[in-house]
Amino acid sequence: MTIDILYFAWVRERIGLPRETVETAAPTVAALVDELRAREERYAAAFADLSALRVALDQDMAGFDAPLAGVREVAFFPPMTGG
Amino acid sequence: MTIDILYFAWVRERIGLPRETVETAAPTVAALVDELRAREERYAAAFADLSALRVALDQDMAGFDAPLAGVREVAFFPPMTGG
Amino acid sequence: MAVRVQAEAFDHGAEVAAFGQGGRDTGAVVTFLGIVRDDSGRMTAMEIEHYPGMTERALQAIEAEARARWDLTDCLILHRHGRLAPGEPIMMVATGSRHRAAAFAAAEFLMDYLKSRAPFWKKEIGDDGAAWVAARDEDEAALSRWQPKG
Amino acid sequence: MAVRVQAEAFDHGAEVAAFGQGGRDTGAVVTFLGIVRDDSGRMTAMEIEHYPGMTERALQAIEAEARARWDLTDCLILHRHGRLAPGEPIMMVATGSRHRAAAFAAAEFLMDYLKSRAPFWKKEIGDDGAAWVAARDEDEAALSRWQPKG
Repeated sequence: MTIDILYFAWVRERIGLPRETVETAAPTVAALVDELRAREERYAAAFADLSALRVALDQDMAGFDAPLAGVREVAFFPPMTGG
Repeated sequence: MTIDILYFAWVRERIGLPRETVETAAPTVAALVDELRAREERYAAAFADLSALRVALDQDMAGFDAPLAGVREVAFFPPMTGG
Repeated sequence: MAVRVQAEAFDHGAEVAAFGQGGRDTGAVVTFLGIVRDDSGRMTAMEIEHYPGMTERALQAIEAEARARWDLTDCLILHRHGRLAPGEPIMMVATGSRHRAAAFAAAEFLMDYLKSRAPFWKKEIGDDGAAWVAARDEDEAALSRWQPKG
Repeated sequence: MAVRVQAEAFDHGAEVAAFGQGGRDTGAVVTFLGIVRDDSGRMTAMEIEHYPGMTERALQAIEAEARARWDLTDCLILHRHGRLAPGEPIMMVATGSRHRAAAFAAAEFLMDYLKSRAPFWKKEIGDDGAAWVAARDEDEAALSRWQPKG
């Protein structure tokens, strides 16, 4: 399936781009993260500590164990600091 | 001693004046209230239910058992409803 | 820091714009604005009586207590008296602090104490007569949360 | 009722003046104003990144939850993004209700959820470099008070 991946804040800076489109068969977010980590050092660095990351699926917060079936947009970012 | 007595809100309306000066030897607020009640029906009506009244001595909240020695200004009023 | 008691209308926006100026350490400003509400639909005015002298004293004491409890960068209490129309602002408080928790807590504290401890009395004037507003039990009860447990 | 996400500056006073108009049942308006604080004294700017689309969605969900929990006569959430200078307003919320308790509670709820659940990230730009603001444990902890006990 084709998925848009978005990166924000220091995740974006570490990976070096704000968004990309990937072809993947990963069944869960965690599986997608494993695929990304295997690509290049900058991905491995960005995803080194999942406890420092949050994920949204189609703009709703989700867990790393969430299934990717039917998802169009995945976003990775640090804990929010608005307000 | 000479004391200024101030009345506010419905206490003022019931007694019919905003302030008056009295000569009294009352040792406490409660004793002063007894003297006022004995004066006229409108005072008796205003002071009928002390639980519905509050008192301030020289502009600080006090109880009905507070002594009057040294006090210049006594105010009677219902519970506050500001804000 | 200011306590003001006045008959004149005030501009909430202008007060807030002037609030907490001059420092770079205010990160949070909380304001409360009280407005004359017309529950019955028949109110023509709200008359607010107060105790000149004691009012300022009570508000200053309440403000000093808030400043002792929380680290505030600025604080304002403004209350009107006299005759107001439905929809008119009655009063406001504003609190400034580095973080939101202190600003919120101090503003609620100021309101709770002001409601039950500052000498103001409201009278509703309507087509069909006038009535003093009764104190609400929950306003008195609200004070208990600021008292030491034990 | 409104949720706005914008790069442009806003006028807190004008927003409040326009707030809750049209009804005679708003007796209490609580506002929170967030301002860029310069703790170090060396900050030149605050850069606020957000997630367009999800931001509006998250704020609308937070607002809907507040309206379900409290009887509000009006509600506003406004948050800026982009580059701001120290002292500039970042965001505001406003809540209107008949009585103060609901207006205060709803404003605090909106702030607590917005802090930890709306996709904004702050970066401090200084003379000596830039750093992302870290999430504060107490912001996450603040959410627990709104969850059902049990």
